[in-house]
Order: sequence, then structure tokens, then C-alpha cells
Amino acid sequence: MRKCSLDSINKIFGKIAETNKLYLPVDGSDGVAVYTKWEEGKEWSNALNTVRSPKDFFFPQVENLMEFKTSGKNIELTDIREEAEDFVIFGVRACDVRSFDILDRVFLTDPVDSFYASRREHGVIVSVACSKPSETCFCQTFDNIDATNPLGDVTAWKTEDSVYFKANTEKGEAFMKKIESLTEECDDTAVAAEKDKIAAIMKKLPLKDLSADAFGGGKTDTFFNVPEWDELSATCLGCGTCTFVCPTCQCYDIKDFNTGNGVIRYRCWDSCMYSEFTKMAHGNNRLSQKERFRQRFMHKLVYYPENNEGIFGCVGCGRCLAKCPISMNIVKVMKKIGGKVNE
Amino acid sequence: MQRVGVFVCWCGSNIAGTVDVAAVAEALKNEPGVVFSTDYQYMCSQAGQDIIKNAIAEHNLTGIVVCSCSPRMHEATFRKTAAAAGLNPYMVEIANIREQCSWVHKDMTTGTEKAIILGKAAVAKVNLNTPLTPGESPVTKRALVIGGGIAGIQTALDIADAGFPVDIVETKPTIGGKMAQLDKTFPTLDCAACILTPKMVDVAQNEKIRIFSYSEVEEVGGFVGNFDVKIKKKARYVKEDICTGCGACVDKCPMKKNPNEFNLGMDNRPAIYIPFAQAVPKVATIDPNACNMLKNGKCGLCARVCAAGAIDYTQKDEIIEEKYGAIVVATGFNPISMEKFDEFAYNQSKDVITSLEFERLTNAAGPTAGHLERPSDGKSPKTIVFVQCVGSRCDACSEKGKEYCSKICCMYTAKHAMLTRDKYPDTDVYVFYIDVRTPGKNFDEFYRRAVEEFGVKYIKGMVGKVTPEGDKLKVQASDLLSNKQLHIDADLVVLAAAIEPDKSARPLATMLTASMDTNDFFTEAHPKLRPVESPTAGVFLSGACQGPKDIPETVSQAGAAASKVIGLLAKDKLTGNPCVAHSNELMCNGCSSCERVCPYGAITYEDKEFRMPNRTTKIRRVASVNPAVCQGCGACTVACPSGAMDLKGFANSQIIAEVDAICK
Amino acid sequence: MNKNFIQEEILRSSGVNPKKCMKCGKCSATCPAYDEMEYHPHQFVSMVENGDIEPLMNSKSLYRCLSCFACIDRCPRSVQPAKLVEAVRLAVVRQQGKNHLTANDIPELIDDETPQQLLVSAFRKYTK
Amino acid sequence: MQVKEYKPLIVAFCCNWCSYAGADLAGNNRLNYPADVKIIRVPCSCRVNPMFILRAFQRGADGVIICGCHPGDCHYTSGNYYTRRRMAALFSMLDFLGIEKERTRVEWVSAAEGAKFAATMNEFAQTVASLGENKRLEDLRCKK
Amino acid sequence: MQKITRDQLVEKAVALLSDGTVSAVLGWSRGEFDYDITPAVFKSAEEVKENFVWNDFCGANFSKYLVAQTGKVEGKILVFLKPCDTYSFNQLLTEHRFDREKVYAVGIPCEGMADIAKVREIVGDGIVSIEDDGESLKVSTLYADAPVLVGAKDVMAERCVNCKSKKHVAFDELMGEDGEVIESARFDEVARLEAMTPDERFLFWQNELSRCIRCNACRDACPACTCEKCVFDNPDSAVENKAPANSFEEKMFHIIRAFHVAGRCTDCGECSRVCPQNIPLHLLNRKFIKDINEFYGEYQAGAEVGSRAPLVDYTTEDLEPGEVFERGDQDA
Repeated sequence: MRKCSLDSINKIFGKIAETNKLYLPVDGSDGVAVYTKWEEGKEWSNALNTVRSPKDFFFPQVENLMEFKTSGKNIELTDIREEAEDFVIFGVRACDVRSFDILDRVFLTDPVDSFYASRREHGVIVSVACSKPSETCFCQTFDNIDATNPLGDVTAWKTEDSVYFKANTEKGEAFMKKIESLTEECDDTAVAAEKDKIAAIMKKLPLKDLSADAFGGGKTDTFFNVPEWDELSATCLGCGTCTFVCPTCQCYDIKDFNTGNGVIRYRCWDSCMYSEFTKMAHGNNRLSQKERFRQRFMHKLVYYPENNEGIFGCVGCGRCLAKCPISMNIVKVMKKIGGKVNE
Repeated sequence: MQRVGVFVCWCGSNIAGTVDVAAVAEALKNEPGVVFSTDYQYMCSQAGQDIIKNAIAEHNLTGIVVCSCSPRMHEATFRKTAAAAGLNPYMVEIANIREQCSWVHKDMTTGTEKAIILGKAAVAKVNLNTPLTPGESPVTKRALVIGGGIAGIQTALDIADAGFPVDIVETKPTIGGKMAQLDKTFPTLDCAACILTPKMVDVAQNEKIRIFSYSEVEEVGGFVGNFDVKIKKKARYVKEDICTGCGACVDKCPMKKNPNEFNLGMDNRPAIYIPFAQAVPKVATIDPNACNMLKNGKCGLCARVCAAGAIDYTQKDEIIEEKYGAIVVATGFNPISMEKFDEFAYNQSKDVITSLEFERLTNAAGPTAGHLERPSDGKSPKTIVFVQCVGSRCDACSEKGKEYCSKICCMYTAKHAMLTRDKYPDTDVYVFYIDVRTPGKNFDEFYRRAVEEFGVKYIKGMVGKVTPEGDKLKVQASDLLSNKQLHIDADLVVLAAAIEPDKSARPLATMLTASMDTNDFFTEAHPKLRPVESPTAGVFLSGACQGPKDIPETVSQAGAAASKVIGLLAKDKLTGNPCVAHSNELMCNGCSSCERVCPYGAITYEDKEFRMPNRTTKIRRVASVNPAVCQGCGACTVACPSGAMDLKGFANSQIIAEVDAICK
Repeated sequence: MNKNFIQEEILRSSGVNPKKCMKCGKCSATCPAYDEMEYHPHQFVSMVENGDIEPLMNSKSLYRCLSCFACIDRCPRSVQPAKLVEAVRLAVVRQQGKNHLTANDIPELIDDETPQQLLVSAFRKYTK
Repeated sequence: MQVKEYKPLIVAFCCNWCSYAGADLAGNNRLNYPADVKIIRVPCSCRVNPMFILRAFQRGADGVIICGCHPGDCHYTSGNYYTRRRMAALFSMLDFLGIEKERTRVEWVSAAEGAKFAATMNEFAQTVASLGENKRLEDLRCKK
Repeated sequence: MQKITRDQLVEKAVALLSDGTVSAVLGWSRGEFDYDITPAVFKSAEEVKENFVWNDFCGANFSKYLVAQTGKVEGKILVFLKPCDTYSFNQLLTEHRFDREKVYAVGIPCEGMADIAKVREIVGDGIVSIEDDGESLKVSTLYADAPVLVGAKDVMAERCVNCKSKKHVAFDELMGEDGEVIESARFDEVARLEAMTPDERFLFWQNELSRCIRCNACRDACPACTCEKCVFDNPDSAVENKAPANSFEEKMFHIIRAFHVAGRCTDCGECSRVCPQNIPLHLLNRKFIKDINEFYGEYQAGAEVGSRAPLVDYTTEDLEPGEVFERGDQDA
């Protein structure tokens, strides 16, 4: 374990930025933290989290896949893939770190999404423990997310005056090497204290008792037709806010854009809340907002764990709790249809 | 996917001179959907049309693009060609590579590049065209003629002759118009009244014709075949059906000193009057601004002397509503005001007059009973100067005059000069001219007779100024051929004033939604091929409202307009423009935005039941467009927020395709 | 100096388009100095149009035009003959290389035949 | 290397009855205007949807002009009055977003105003050229 | 902050449900915290008694829900309308978007709603409870030892600070006292932007709109955006997309959306309230409202049912699009 003083953290950023693009949460003009490319003068935000999750760096909202041109009956394809450069995402919270595991299971299983895979290969994730979790946090509901000791290539702890680093992977070791001269070796006393402090707060969180035990693979029939869906979805506006701020939502649509000089085939995020989602030749397969609403939560709580060894498709980051225009969210859904709160 | 054929026209050298037509045809070959592309000298010719027809059959074309002149010129032609070959006529698009390309660009490269882009845009559009079928609407078999001059009279007579009822609306108390004020007519010199008044009587006696004299068109609604017109019949305070036109009231009326409009104010008429002896209808009219009874409630003399009891001081304006299948505009002309021509002293001397005033001065029924007398002192003029082109042929930015040639002045001036010399051989008659324009049957011969037989002095040059001095008019003029400045002491100066459309034409055009040129002459649907039709369907043009004309031309145009009207009224049904708006009910919100902007009231709403998910239904209010009433402006398409309203033939997708093609 | 060049200069500096002329002669009909002039206003227009400028420049009557602008006012085609006359005068002055004038130069230039108007306009033009 | 002369691309929406005819008249009278002006015929200026205008900018247009009958002369009596309101609002909004107001214009050109059409296009093309390429409403994907 | 109490509203709703006047209630439902309130359709008195909530976070405008709910519910539906909601209510009626006969509208006074983001700015994260004591909010957090008092006015939402009207323009029944139309300073921010140079404005909007993630929350919450099929969802419309592919599409979306609601937008402010990226979208709508007021005379959408929206109206004397800027230049 190594540490540096909080005051000198910008030196570390400078060092990393020499060789890699470095992204970290920076307060925007409206005071809200946004993952921003670090450059001299940008300060690491004290905010707990960003509105948009770090998923964007591996699975951007819009991504061009290829270009093609037709002339007469000929078609000419161009691979426009840009080889991803090495980059570092700094300050990722435990919940968001877990989201990469969830995304990996989708994008890195056969057939591998080579665009995503390439970015994962080139990206180093530096996580940071949550010293001040919010009332909307409920990562404890899901197994193996530890806000006191997040995963990632490197784990960091930020205390009053210092930042502590610990490498978890080979990429992490390389990262540590790079900042070696700016950090000093230390023991884990301070980190242990910080962990205890966080653990104490976690026990006070209002959603600490939320349990996902009622959900999981094989529960489709249990929940699919419960009458509560009507009530829960009654005032859903059908916007895509929850899906677009969600670190684990991974649906996209592939579209063609005719530039006049050829066609760009690109993909962009899609939302199961949208009426046009997965529209097929026969029309839409989920016609009502209730069905679309149900799909999203069933996917997170039942379908995904069913296909992925019981791992839930939610990480408890709380973004949807904060951002849904009508304050409807997965917690309300779990409580309503999941029966009892964990005692 | 369409199978598109592209046909590039050379238009002789009009297009081929600045556009490499072969290159255009070649370039368009590679556009999506294009399966055939060629070029030819004259696509609009029979041979050119045959190329199109053959290609449609041979290549099984589903759409064609003709790169040629403006669609305003030959779109209809090529639509017919397509139809003849079995293709829906609305599967034709025109790329305007003449008016908007070869004629405005001088350089071959530029012209060719642009022509290709315009062609691509047309191909992009036609790829999205769908076959359209025009709707049908019934035809009201009655025509309206606005204006009762010789143009209106002839049109009405010809239409009535074919058996269709016609109404004439005339603002004056009598029909007859300008021609009734004329003395003789060129080049035959027959008396205007002798040839006009029998026609007026014919109109009066024709059972198919109704005359609304002293009336104006108030409002026009509807569309071709189905116009709804409101006509205001102004109160004349005389019961038209009872008045016998005996004239007793006119004789007895004490309010005698009112300028007589018919004689251009050169003498007076009573407050109750009949404009002239042969007026039709021959009915008295009370001038409410002059009648003491109407103004102050004192007098009532005319009512007392009227044996028939036709006087009715309580008469009110009356609104008549009638339906018409066709409307003919025959609003005629007026001489322009001479007020601004200070140099000719029109305002300073009574002896400077216009040609129309001269006409009344020489007319046997005029203020001087046909004796040529000076308006100022009644003396016979010994030297008369005629000035041509007063206010005609002016610069476009002139505030005084008009840019166009008034066409009739050369001939009537020759007539006036000749008649003066004929009746008063001791009078010196000078005519100052810029050019003498006599293109007409027997016109030049007429002019030469004035010079050679009657000794009228034609001087090439212009009058620069007229100065009244004593009882003379000092005329300073140039004689260009002898390179001299002339100074003539004249007794009378006659100005050949330019003519302009009647002032009522502009508001009428607005009511009719018929277009006008900057001079307020009505525009034709095509200057050569459709000269008597306005671009607004069902509105036809007769006489000088369309441009300056003499009587023979007016009469022939009147007949032509009548034949177009007859052709329209003979149909039982009209096929409409299929490029109308239509609403996609699935997307319509029923919000009424479209209804509010529709100028024709073509959009109505109905509650419809829609299938919803899970076997439920929902009743929603949705818009529907009446295709017979819709004129296809597209205002609704933009007012509609959901994009449910679209326009056939000019669909959102089609216009966007054109934008994309152009901006490539 | 080249003939075409002078013609172009005259057209440019006057802003007159002689092609607009319809040869009605109203300018000459209205001209108060007509009889004093060797070439009359309508001839000015047509001669400039034809590039026949030397006779105009050499004509003594060039300065007989009073610049009263009656021809400009009356011309139905807005040709503005008086502006052409002025432009030809300018061409003459230019050719003589006399493009500047001070108030002191004026008295000796005055003779009885020079119109006042000319002096004023010349002064305005050459003292900028 | 020779620098390609910058020529603005201008899309002109012309109503069928007045302005398109005015453009034809400009052609009849052989009045020049830049070839970069491309005309799209619409039945009435009120057919022009703001989406078409944005689309043109997206696709690489540097200026968009809408021509219709003079107010009061609309073939459909009132279409151009709606155009006038819509475009006044839209242009003001574009300006509010900082997009050069000179790139958009509404001009009334009658069927008799061939000269005005040509003069307007010349002037507009010049104005747009002086602004340079449309950067603020461009879609880089379409600029290749 | 609110003058009317939850109990009064619950009493009203229960009474109307019980006497059969209405068969459903559109109201605010209790959330996990004191601020995350969800609009809900209550079908029984029990549900109302248990979950109905009324506090300073009941900002949601229910008018739009009537479009869907009037078609779903048998009998009448009770809707509680704050003054600003009544304008949207009228505008939707003008556009025939729901059946007035199926609605029982109760107007309720509103003293302005709080903005949780503003609360957070003051007290920080970890809010566990918020109590309203009339003048201020008592906020307890995970990290402060004692509850923090924040002034109600200090955390009032922007749209409420610039409230345009406390007057109800539509209702079947009014609870509490009606207010008046207010001369607000709501156009000041628009005017401030107008006074900037075009370059500054461009940068301002570039910065704001670049954050857009096209979640469509603004559109989906907007009571004027009730289209059966939005052009941005319609693959045939040529503007459809599910994400803003670049800065052009960001601008296009917001220009077209604002244009589509121009003259119809009542300035309720829902768009900005729901934007997860804090883009001040209401400024675009207000720009149109301000322009329309200046060009064509004062017009308040929804002030009365059946009024003709300015963009589907005209006079022959309207100013020319070019004159819009001459006017602006004079101002500057």
C-alpha cells in the first residue's frame, strides 16, 4: 500500500496524464460532478458520484461502427474503428466498479463485442472507497459490493489529508509503478480506520435493510403477473432517464445515418422504456408502458441473475432514485412486489 | 424501389448551350432507382414525348424525371405523356435546368454541375412519389362576369349563347363601359354607339343573362366549379323593375349642378340621372351625395313626377348570394391621372385635355353636341397639338407613369387627328410621336391616310413643356429629324394618357386569390398558351384587365374566355388537384392546430375508435381533410406538431429528400 | 487616351445608362439652352452611347448646358442627360490634367460667358 | 496546393405561385445569380417546416432563404402570413442560440420580380459568403 | 411552506371517492424519503389515507396524466391542480386532449415548491428527513449532528421563484383562497442572454445542450408534448434518433421541441425540473413566449380555453422576420 498527501494528488494526475488520458469526476459549471478529462486546473470533485456513470467510457452513448458507400450495385465498406488509447478512469465508486462486471458478462461473452473489449483492455479503473455515502445508496443489498473496499485495478481511499492506493491487478501494478516516485509506502492502519468509519455509516443508511433475496433466477412466474405492476407503472412517463443514468443498462440500437456521401452505421443507447424499443417488422413487442416498465425491472432482478449465476443487474448506485422525474425506482419496485424488507 | 427513367432535354441550345446534357444523363444513371437515362433535343416535341413513352414501356418505368424547362411550363405536358404511356401522371418530376440553371449561369462546368444536382434532387423526390388520383367535385352551371364593358358584354353573350346562365356585375348604373364613351372606332371609323348599343340591348333581352348594375362583388369563397359569391347591389333609390326610363324625373330634378361622370366632368347632370340615352338598364339612379331629399329630407320632386311610382328613398344596399361555376374578370381600364405631369400644364389650363375627354368633345352626344370647342372659352381651336406616350413607356422606377406601352394611343390619336382635319380642314394638327406603332389589320394604312390624305403633321419628337399664355398654349417641343426645337402657339393640347387597370382590380384579385403583375394587370396562367385563364382555377380574364387592348382584341379575348368558361361549365364534374393534405389518424392528436390555419375550412374532426394494446379500444378526436376543398398549400403540415398532417406530392419525406440531394 | 476608356469613364462617373433612352427627344424639347447648343441633350445621349465622344469634348457648347436638370426631371426613361454632360466636362478637365482648383485660381478663369452654375459645381468638385 | 474557393451552398425554398415564377422570370431575363443557390419548389412558403431548414444546415447548407408571395398576395390568401410568424419566431430562436442570423432569411418575391429574385440571391449569397462556412449548425458526419 | 394541509386534501379526496363523485384520484404518493414523491392514481379511500402526501416536493403537474387516465378510468377522476397546473389543464382542453366531463378538478393553492438540489447545496448529501415548519425546512442528514434549518424561500425552485400566477384558471371546486396573476421577473434571464453577443450565447447553449443525453424526460413530462406519436420517435420523420449523435442533433432536438410547443407552452417549468442534467430548458420556451408577447401582443397559453395560439394566427400587419433583429439591435 502506498500513499500521497491529498495536496499533491494533482501531481499524481499530472504524472498519469503524461502517458494516458485521465478521466475523473470534476464539478461542472452547475456544481454537478461530471467525468471530465483531467488537465491542469481541474480539481477532483468531492461529490459522491456523477450523474452519468463511468460506463460511458467503455460503452459510449453513440459509437460509429463502420461506414459504407454504394454506387450502382457495388458496396464499399470502411472500417472506421479507432484503436482505443490507454486511459485511466479515476475515482470510480464500488457500485460502478461492479457495473463493469455486469457489462462484461454481456459484452465479453461470445460473440465478444470487440469495441467494448478493446476499451476494457485499454482502460485502467481506479476505484475509491465511499467516505460519505448518500441516503439513496443501497449497494449493500447486493452481494460482494463493498463500499469500504471497492474493486478495480487499483483501489484508493481518500481521508482528510491523504490518498491511499493499493493495486489489485497487473494493470494496477503498472499504474502504481508509474506513480511510485510521487507516493510513499505505508501500512494499512489509516485505511483500516477509514474502512471502519465507512462501515459505521453504511449501517445507518435508510436503505440498509433492502433485500433482493426475494428475486433472482427462476422467479419469472412469481413476479411477471403480479397486479402491482399496474399501479407502479401508472404514472411512468416513459422517458429514458433511468436507463441512461444507469451504470448497468446495456441496450443499444444500431442505426444507419446517410451522410449524403455514404452511410455511417452506428450504435446508440436505447431504452426499454421507449415505445420504439426493439421494434420489429411485426411492430413492437411491448405495447404498453406497463410492459416496458416491467421489462426493465424484471431484467435487473430476475432475467439477468437467471443467466448470470445469480448476479443481479443492479448495483445500488441510487442514480435512478435521484433522477427519475416521477421518483419511481427499483427500490420502490422491490419493496412493493418483493414482499418483506429483510429483517 | 422505383424504376426511374431520366430524360434530359437540350431545349435546342437553350439548355445544351450551357449544360453538358449528355454528362447530366450519364451522371444521373448512377442515382438510386435510375434504370434508364437519355437526352434529346426537344423532350416536349412529339418525338421527345415518344422517347419517354417508349422508355416507360420498354424499361417498365415506375417514375420519370424530365430535366428541362420550368415545371410551370411543361409539367402538365409530361404528365400527359406519362399518362398516355400508362404511368400515373404524378410519378413525373421536373428538374428545372433551363430557367433556373442554363439561363442564369454562363459557364458550362457550373451549369452542368448544377443541372446534375437538380436532377439528383428530382430523382430523390420521384423515388418517394406515389401514384395520386385526383378527387372529383360537381360544377355549378352558372357563370359570373365582373365588369360590363365590351369585354364583359361579349363574354356574357357568348356564354349565354351556349345555354348557360350568366350574371354581369357592373359598378356603374349602366353597362357599356369605356366603349360607350367613344365617338368613332379605328380603323373603320364606325360609330362606337352604333355597334355597341345593339349588343347592350341583346344583353338586356337575353333570358340567360342577369345584369347587376350599380353593384360590386363583396366576397368570393369556394373554388373552381363551386364559387360562393356575395354581390352588393347598391341602393339606387329607384325600383329597377318599375322604372320605365322615361326621364321625367331627370328633367324635373332641381339639383342640376353635379359633374357628369359620363362626360368626364365636362358638363353637369342632375342628382337623379340616366348616364346616357341608350343606358342598359335604362333606369334612373339617384346620387345620394347630391340629392337634397336623401341628404336633408327636403324635395321629393322626382317621386312626385314619377308616373310609375318607381322612386324609393328608403332603398338599402342589398346583398345577393349566388353560386357560380366560373368567374370572368372584365374590370377594364382607366386613363392614368395627369396630375403629376406639370410640364403639360394639365392642371393649369382647361384646354389641355386627355384623349378620352377629346373623345367626348367630338361625340354628338357629348357636352358640346359634337362641336369641337375649347373647354375654356368655347372657341374653335385652330392649332391642336397631340402628345403621344404621356405616361407610357416610362422608366420602371418612374413615379409618374407606367413602364408598358399602352398600345391603343397611336391609333386613337391618328383617328382624332384625322377626324379633326376632316371636319375642320382649316385646323393645324400636330402629332408628336416617339414611335408610331400600328401592328394591326389596316392600322398602318389608317395612319398613313392621316398623314398623306388628311395632312396631319407628324413630328418625331416630344413636347417638353406647355405654358399657358393669354389664350394660347405655348408648346415647346423637339423635332428630332430636323434637329430643331419647335415653339408652337396652340389652342388645344391633347394628351394620349397611358391606361392602367381599374382600381377595383387589386381588391378583387385578393378576393379571387388570382395573381397580378406589378402594374395590377391580372396574370395569365401562361402568357402564350393560356392567355385568358388566370392561374387560379375557374377564374378567367377578358379585356384590358389583363393588359392594354383595343376593341377587336378585347372582343376576341372575350370570346376566348367565354369558350373556356363554356368548356368548364359543360362538365358535370371536375377533377381536382390530388396534391392535397391528408392526416395520419394514428398520429393525429385532434388538437385543431391544422384546422385553425386552413384558409379553406377543408379540415373537420371526428371521433374515431382506435384499437389499443390488449384488445382495448380508445375513442380519439382526429382530423380529416376534404380533398375537394383542400387546395394543397401545406399550412397545416407545419402547424401539426406530431407530423400527422402531410401533403401529397410535397410530402415531408420528399422535400427532405430534395434537401439532402441538394446539400450533398 | 483610348476612346473606349473615355466612354467607360463617362458612363461610370455619371452612372447613366444611355441604352435606356427610347429616343423620344423630350430632353431636347424641354431644354432652355437648346438653341445655344451645338449638340443637343438627346444627341449627347446617343453620341456617348455610340462612343462618339471627341466632338462632344471639343464642342464649345459643352459649357452651354446650365445644369438646370429639366431634362433629368422630364425624361420618361430616367436617362439623366445632364449628368452625361457633366461627365463629359469632367473628362475634358481630366484630360487637361486640371484636377485641382483653389479659390484664388477662380477670378482669372471667369469670363462673361461662363455660367455661374459651372463655377460653383467646378469649385465643389475640385476642392475636395 | 490551390485553396478551393469557398462558395456557400444556399437552399432557397420558393413558393410555386410567386417566387418560383419569379425565379423563372429571372431565368427568362438571363439575370445571373450564383449557381450555389439551389431552389426547392414548395406549393406555398407556409409549407416550409423548420425541420427542413435545420435539415439543410445539417446537410451542409450555409444559408437558407424562404421566398413567398408578398403578404396579401398569397395564392392561398394567408399562407405567407403564417410563414411570417413562424419564421420570425424560429429565426429569433436561432439567434438566441447564437446561430448567425444572417444565414436565414425570408424574402417576398412576386412572379413579376425576376430582377428582385436575382438581386436577392446575389446579395444573400454574398452575405452568407462573408460569414464563411456554417459551423454552428453543422453535422460533421455530412462534411466529407 | 404550504398553507393547505395534507389532511384537508385527504379529507376532500376521501369524501369525493365515498360519495361516488369520482372513482379515482390523481394525487401525490409517499416515497422512500420525504422528497421523492411519485404521482399516483388512487382507487380507494384506504390507499389515499395511507399513501397520499402533500408537501413542498409535490411539484409534478398532473394535467398531462389526464390525457391517458381519462381514457382508462370509469367515471370521473379527481385531480388536484396547483395554479400553474390549471394553465396546462386549459391548454390541453383547448387542444381537445381529454374529456372535461370525466374530470373533477380541485384547485389548491400553492406557496411554491422546494428544489431538492437546492436543499442539498445547503445541507449536503445524506438527507434522511425533511420537516416543514411553515417558514423553513428542518433537514436531518447522516452527517450533521443536528437537523439543519433552511429557509423555505432559499430552496424554492426557480420556476416558483418566478411564479407567473397564483390564480386558478380552471377548476370545479377551489380549496383555500385564489390568488392573482403575478408580474414576475421570469423573462429576466432570457433578457440577460439576449443582451450577450451571439458568440457568448452560442457558447452558453453549446455548454448547456452538450450535456443532453436525450433521455426525453423534458418531452415526456411536458404537458404540451402529448402527441400520439412524437416526431422524434417516428422513424419516418427524418429527425428520429435515440441519442444525440452530435452537437447538431442536440440543438435540433431542442429547437424543434421548443418550436412545437411555441405558443402552446404555459411555462409550467416541468422540463427544467425533470432534466437529469440540469439544462435550463425552460429558457428556450420562455424565449418563444417573450418573443410572441413582444411581436404579437401578450399571450398566455392556457389562460382561457379555446384561445387561438399565436403561431396559428396572424394579422396583416405582423412584423417581418427580418425586423425581429432590427428591433433587437435597437434594444442593444
